[in-house]
Amino acid sequence: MRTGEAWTGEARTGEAPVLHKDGPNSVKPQEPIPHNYPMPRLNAIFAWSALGLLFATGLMVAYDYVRGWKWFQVEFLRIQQQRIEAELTAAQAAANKDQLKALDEQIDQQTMAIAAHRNQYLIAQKELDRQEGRHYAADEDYRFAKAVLDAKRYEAEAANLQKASDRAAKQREFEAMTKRVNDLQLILQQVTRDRDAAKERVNQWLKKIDDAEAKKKDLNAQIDLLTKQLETVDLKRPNNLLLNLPMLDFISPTLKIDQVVLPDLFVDVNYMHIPRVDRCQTCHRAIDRPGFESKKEAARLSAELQKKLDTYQIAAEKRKDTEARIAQLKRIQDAPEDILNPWRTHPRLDLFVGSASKHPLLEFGCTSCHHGQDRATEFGRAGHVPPNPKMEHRWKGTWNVAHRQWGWEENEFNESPMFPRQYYEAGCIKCHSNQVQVNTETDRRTAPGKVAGDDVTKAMQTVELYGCYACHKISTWRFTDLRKPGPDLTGIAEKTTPEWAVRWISEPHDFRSTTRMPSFFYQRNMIGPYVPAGEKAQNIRNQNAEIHAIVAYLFAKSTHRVWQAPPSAGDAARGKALVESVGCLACHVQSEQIKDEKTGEIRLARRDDYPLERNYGFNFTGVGTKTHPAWIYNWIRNPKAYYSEAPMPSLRLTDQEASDITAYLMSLQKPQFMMKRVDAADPKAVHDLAKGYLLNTMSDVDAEAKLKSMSMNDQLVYLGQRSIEKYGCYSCHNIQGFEGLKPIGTELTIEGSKALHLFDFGFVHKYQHESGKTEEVQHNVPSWIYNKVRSPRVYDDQRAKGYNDKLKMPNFHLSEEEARLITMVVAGMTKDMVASNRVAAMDARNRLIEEGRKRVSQHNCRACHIVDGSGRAIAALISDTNFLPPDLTPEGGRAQSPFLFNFLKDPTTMKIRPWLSVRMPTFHFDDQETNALVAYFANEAKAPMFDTTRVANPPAQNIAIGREVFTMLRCSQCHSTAPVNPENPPVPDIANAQSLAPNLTLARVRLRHEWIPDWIRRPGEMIPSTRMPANFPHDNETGGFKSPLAGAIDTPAFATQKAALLPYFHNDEKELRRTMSDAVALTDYLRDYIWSIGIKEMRPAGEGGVTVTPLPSMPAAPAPKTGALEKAPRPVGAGKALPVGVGQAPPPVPGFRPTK
Amino acid sequence: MSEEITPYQVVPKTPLAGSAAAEIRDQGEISRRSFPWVLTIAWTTLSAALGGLASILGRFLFPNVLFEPVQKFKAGPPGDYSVGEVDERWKDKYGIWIVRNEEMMYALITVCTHLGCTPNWLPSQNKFKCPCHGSGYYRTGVNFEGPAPRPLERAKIFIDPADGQIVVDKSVQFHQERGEWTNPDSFLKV
Amino acid sequence: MTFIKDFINVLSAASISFVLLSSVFAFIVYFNLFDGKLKSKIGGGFIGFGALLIVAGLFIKPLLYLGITYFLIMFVLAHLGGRLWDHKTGLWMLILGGGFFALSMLDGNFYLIAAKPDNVPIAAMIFLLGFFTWVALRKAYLNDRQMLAGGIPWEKTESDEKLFTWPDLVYTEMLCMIILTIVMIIWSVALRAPLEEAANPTSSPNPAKAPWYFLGLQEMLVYFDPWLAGVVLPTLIIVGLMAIPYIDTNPRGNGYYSFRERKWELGIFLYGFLVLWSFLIITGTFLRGPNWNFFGPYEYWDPNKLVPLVNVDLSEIIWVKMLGMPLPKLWVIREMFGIIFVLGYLGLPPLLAIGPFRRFYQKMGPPRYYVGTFLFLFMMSLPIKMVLRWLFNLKYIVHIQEIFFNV
Amino acid sequence: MANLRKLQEEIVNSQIWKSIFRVGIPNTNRKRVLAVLGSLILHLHPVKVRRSGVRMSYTWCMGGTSFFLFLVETVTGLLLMFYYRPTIEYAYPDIMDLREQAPFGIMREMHRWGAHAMVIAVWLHMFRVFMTGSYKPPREFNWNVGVVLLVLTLLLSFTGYLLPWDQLAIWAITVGSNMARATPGAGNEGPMSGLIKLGDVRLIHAGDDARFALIGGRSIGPSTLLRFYVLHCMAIPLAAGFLMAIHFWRVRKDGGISGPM
Repeated sequence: MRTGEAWTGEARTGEAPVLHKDGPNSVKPQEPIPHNYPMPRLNAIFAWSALGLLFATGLMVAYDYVRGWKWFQVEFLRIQQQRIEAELTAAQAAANKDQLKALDEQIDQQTMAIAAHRNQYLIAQKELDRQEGRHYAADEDYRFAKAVLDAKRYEAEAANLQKASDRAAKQREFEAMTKRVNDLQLILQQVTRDRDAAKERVNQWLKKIDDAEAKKKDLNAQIDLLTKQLETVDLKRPNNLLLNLPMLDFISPTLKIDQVVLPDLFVDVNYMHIPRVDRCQTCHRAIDRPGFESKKEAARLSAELQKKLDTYQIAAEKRKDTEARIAQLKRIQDAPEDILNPWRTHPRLDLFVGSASKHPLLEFGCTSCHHGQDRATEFGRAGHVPPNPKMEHRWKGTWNVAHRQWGWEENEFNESPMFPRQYYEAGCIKCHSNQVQVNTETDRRTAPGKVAGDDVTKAMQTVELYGCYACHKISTWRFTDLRKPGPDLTGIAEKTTPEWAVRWISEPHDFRSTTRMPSFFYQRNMIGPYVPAGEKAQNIRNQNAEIHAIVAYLFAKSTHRVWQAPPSAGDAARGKALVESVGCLACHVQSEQIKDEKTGEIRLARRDDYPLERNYGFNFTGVGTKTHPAWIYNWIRNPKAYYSEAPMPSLRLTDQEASDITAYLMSLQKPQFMMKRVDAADPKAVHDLAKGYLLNTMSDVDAEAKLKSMSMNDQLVYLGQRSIEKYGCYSCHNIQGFEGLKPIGTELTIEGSKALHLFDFGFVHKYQHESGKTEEVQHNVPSWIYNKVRSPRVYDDQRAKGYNDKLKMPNFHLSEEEARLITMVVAGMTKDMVASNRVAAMDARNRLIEEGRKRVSQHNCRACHIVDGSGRAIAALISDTNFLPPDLTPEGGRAQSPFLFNFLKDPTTMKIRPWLSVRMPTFHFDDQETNALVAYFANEAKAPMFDTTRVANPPAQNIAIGREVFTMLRCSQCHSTAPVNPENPPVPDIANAQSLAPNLTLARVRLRHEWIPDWIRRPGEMIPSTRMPANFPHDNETGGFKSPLAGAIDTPAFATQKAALLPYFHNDEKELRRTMSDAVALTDYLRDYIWSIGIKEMRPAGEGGVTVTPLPSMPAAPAPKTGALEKAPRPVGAGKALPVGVGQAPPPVPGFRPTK
Repeated sequence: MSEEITPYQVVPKTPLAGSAAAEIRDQGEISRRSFPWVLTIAWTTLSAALGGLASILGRFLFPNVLFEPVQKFKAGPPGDYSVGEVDERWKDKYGIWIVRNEEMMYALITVCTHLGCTPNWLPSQNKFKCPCHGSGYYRTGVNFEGPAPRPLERAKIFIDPADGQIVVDKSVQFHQERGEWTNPDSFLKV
Repeated sequence: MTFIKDFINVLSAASISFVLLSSVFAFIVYFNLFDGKLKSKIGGGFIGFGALLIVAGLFIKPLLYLGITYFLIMFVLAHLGGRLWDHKTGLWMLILGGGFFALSMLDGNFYLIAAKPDNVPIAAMIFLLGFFTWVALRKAYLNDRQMLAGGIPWEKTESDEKLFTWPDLVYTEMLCMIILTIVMIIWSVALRAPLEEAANPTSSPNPAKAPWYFLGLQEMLVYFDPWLAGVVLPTLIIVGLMAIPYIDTNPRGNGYYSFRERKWELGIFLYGFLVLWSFLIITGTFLRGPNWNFFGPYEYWDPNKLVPLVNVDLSEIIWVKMLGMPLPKLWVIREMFGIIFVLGYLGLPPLLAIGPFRRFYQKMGPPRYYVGTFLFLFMMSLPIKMVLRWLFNLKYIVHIQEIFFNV
Repeated sequence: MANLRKLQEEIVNSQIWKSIFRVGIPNTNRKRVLAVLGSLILHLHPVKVRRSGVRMSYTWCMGGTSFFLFLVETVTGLLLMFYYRPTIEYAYPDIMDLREQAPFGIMREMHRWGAHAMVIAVWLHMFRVFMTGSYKPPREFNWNVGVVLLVLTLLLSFTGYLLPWDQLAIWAITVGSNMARATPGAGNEGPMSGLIKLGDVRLIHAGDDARFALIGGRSIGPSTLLRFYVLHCMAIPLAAGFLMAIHFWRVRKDGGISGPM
């Protein structure tokens, strides 16, 4: 028995051949031959494999046919179908049966009539046919002749040109032809007339029927339309089924991929930029179709539109459409089930995707803003990113369209995943990075509630306020050439004491809960739960040493100018009053105690308790503990004297005011802060740390030797310098010896495009945030950034790192909202490129505007003023709107540039609203900056930069008329016309708040000529909060204005004025009345009158406000020999000037003992 | 290595018919020489499968999406077009003439109905003339000379309610000979 | 469970698995030569070697593992005896192996690598190779037994049986095509062809691997300079393959499976093809991770894994370490020893000709002999260099950076 | 039943059938001979084959498999060329579109897996041929042709590897092609090539060495893509096709599929 046939297919050998005998029904004899494998078996295999092949083929077709996106389209069709069917039934119900019936009858009658006079009708018909025939012939003759004519003309011309012998003949032929054509034309016209007549005769019979038919059509239009739509939508219809059949779906499938090609919004394929190809709407079917909003969205929209309707912001011809739209939205709100994504309409069709919006789908697509993989046609590959862990878990569920589980898994090959929902507006930055304000003022005016673009605008403002740009280079226009966010430290010794500084650096938030100075020390990666006990102790020693070292360095290098003490001991009470009235509180917050709105109890304030503007200046809490009277006094009088970049403006305080405020501020003490126990620097720690740095450049032996040669203080100073380098203090503060160093942080300019695997997540998935909340880190870039800024050292958890290798980013104690905003900006900083024509605000005008806006935000103008539509944080403190600083939204159109220039440089040149106690401070703008602001206001209002209207002199009679109108409208009730000194006009009667209005003699030098009448006509529209009454109400019929004097002029009350006015109208009363009812004319007269009484000149800007220059510098006090803290405190007598230097402690506080 | 080894030798040359025998045995059971069902099934399924594969190759030739220039474009407000003028501004980009006369506007597709050349608009003779075979069309697009079998085609034209601009959609075409020029989408009342 | 995983992780380290395979390889392949006496003798040798390993293993853990496995295998083989070939035992072992592979899929890290679409064919190749090697050797074994018993190989018995191409051959061919088509379609439906992010010249993925069939070469690059591993050796492989028919003049074993008649050809070829080529590919594919670090099949490919890769040159070993003097300036002197070594290695053939290989020399005649041994020596240079690297961290034998000439 | 048989007869005896398949059902030896001789494709085969040549267990059918896979690659590859542009801006998006929208983009899968399968099949083929010692006289030359075909197969796969133009592609090719840099005397990092100088101008540098010739640039770039495309779609397939013809012909001339001599 041979082994192995079992596993080979061989047949046994050696059997005798059996010759085959013919079967009864056989045709040919089969010659028997040897086979390797028995035929029947092969046949069987053949049959099976053939079946297998068939199956496989089918499998391939199915595989190719079943695509992710189809499910979404089918589902969407179903939704549409339901819709249409509902509407259809409604329409049929509404259909006017009787009328239709009537029409049918009409048709029947007429057909009867025709039948009755059949032969007449037929005759007419025959006649028409005959005429048609004739017309056809005539028309043809004419056309052919004309063609010949063209040819003849050409021949004639050519012959002429070539001086051909027969050119005369040709010319004749041409003329003959011309004549013939004209004749034929006449004939044609004649025939046409006959034909039309015949037609008319026939039509007499048919007219009624046609009309009826037409009417029926109109009545059924709606139903027909819907039925048509239904046909295309209903997938079960045989033709739709056929068109979507697997192999036939190339003919004209109803399920198909939609795409838009965007040639100038590039996709970066590393070697070059190629057009973007968005296929998002393949699944997001309704994204650009109104009518598929979510219920919430529908409610919002309908409210919005309704508002627009009511305020006549919609053009007359559009009103009807709008009403229809509102009705549609109402239907959506009443519909049984809500529409879910991805079948929803884009929530802001007015701004995005909509064909009439600023970002139409055909030009901008989707991924250019949202990011994600263009071209993708399946959920997973499109780069969707779940906004939160909860959603992530749902998405990961196995594919189920109904439950909106997509079998999602992270795709590490997608280079630009989408921005999660809460960061959508990060997408704006790509094109709007060189704008301060992404949306326009009109966007914000017209839309109530949250406006697209507000988020990212605020986000960028937040980044600016926290000064992220200082440590992290961000080389976009928005974040370049900004000042260092922190105060100048080159004179720190003049301002405060080492004791305070040490405590401050080790935890700023203990001193002020709202401070923006972040906490560098004692963070989670130093003393957190994951740090082993032994290491923790050492870390604490090291950190303490570093803190002392930094302070030592700062004070050693500080200047020691002497500041003159306040001349008189001020009155704290008066000081407080001043602080609250002159406007300090616009930028500063008075105390860190705040009453919680919800619970009502007193708690520590957080930054987000106040608008960004009020966090601009520091919180007054404990300022008395921090510094000393002389410094405050001089600082508030002229901040620039302390350091030139100081953001604080001068309020032109008198000596008395200054002393009072000083007294008040000194009264704000926080003794318990100074009682916080602080150990002296541990010499060993200092030594070791310092040595660590030395070892980079020298050997162990040399390092030791060097350290031996240094005193403790020298070591401290040396270590201080190193530590300042390490923590990058100099990025935010000016510090001697660190001029022009490059910032410490990673550049963020294209952080958003950094590959995910380059972000170090450490071992963190879930962690407990400092606030006690448990945070989950998702594996995507925004989530990484978010948690990074929320808890900067978190990615060191469970890491074993050397002391100097640990993460260094300080903790800003950001609220979740702040973190979200900052994340938005960082994630939005991508390397994506767009064609130059897509970059926003690149034209000259917009550049000027943005430059201005940048300064507005730098100088925190919005703290007091409303600038293009938003701001005026101070309003929270002043109950009576009459005493608020002005709304500057229309400023550009309102103020003349020269005035604005003068006023900005030196507000003392004119007091427009003498009754205000809030002062316009002196910012010490240089000319360039002032010009930038002026240019901004002018351009934003589309007003000319330089207007010469000031010299316009109105004709006497206009003035006279104006004066009469002025009296008739009783303007003088509020506006004084008495000449005044612009620098110090009399304060009107404050008691009668209604009468508070600018003196009109100041108008001429200040206001724009063309603005005045416009303002008088529609003050409310320009400044909603104004007290100026609208004397010329809107006229909704004409869209113009009504005039109050129209009828009034004839009332006896105005008899005298009428008499006075008539002469100017040639005593023509009609003319007079016409004028009196003409709002435009009246306001112009008023303007001319006001113009005539105005002063013609104002004082040019002086240096503006008082300035204080420091006394000649004293020799710098010797740097402390030992650790700055070993010095015993010496009492400081208030009032008399003392050199303020290192080792100078503040006035002794009960219970305060400097630590040894 | 329990079993003993039986060396094989060269088998004397016999008409070796082992499996033939097997075959016959097998067929002996089913009616011999009967109709070859198995083979018939096999061949039919195979040809079906091959047919399927072939048609897959066919289907492969028809892409699911096209990267052609957009068929639908905005042509500005009607005010941009003066009466009695054949406007050629979209000819190069989208292959469209927009004609405006006293009562209506319509968009003609710049493809000769004869062999698909692009005719020229000759203002002097007030007609479209195709350089390839001399077909001529009136301003209305109706052919009157040369071999062109039918008038030029019109594209769908309408006003976008959102912003009042003209929209031309080339993907929808209207043939005069089919009487489609009466369709309200084929022209714009002005 | 984890112990087994660790065990395998350690075992599959290139150094260990390679030595293991090479030594066991000889045993497996030459197995069917052994009659009882020879077996006991050689077996003894093997056992001695194993014992040695165990002893060394007491000091070096990996070697202990090596020794243990080694013994296990020896035991199994010795126990199986010829049944490895004449019964389906080998097949069963393959199937077991497959089962183990499937089982390993439960391990996350293993799955991550083995289930990569591009690696699937290689996994399949492992088993195909195993199976076909077994088939071939089995048939060889059966034939050899026949011939021992004075018979003739199976293929010869039917060498003059002729079948009609139609229908026999044609039919089979068609069936093969159909079935293959089915396989291709189902494979394509089951696995998506990989597509990563767009090409980016500035960021290279970690690890960056050549196409899988060149991973053998890439693995060689660890031990040789590119000019050898990337250029010379591949060329020689091709040349060598082409030269085979002209070097191997052994008239027997032509057209049928046999081992006894072609011990040397088969031995060398199998070693080259299975161990030096396929095995290296498999290592390069499944066991080389980020930074071309070595990872056991159940290890996570951690990009941060650090492995000391400090190497020394022969010149340093001799001049600095042994003679305790600085390296000579002149490279001729510096590399003297290396050059001598290399020349000596290449000078072996004549020596062998009068030595152990006398028989070949006489049988083949000078030209064939020299070409053959030359190629053979080049082939063996790879394992030699590998072992040297593992034992002495030897980087270069000859290191003349002056002219990029490194061996 | 009977009718079916009649129908079959009708078809088989019809003129059309006969015109295509000269012989009817080859059920007599003569017809069997004619069937093979009479057809272009089949006559690559001899009329009769040695029994072992038909036996899977003997041949493993690997040569045939390789050839068939070559055909598969040709067909699928040809189809892929409809949707693929070998330029750095479109290569990648086109491949992506094969997955996203192209009808039967699965052709790409088939092409790639077919390539892998082919490489393996060719190796195993060589393996088998060696194991049966079928390179021995008179088959030495055919063995050499086979070796060249093996190399060509690898090159085909290698050149194709770059075309998707994704990270996998360019880095695999970068690593693969960098070896050429070290060609002795021809690569700018190869032994001795540093000595080839004109004055102190190196004649062999990154701009003109062996690797440059291969990839048409100092680094993988547009020209590499184009070169590999041309090699992959034209040059190598033609060469391979030609050699295959020789290979098959020799198989037959050298006494059929292996088998003892």
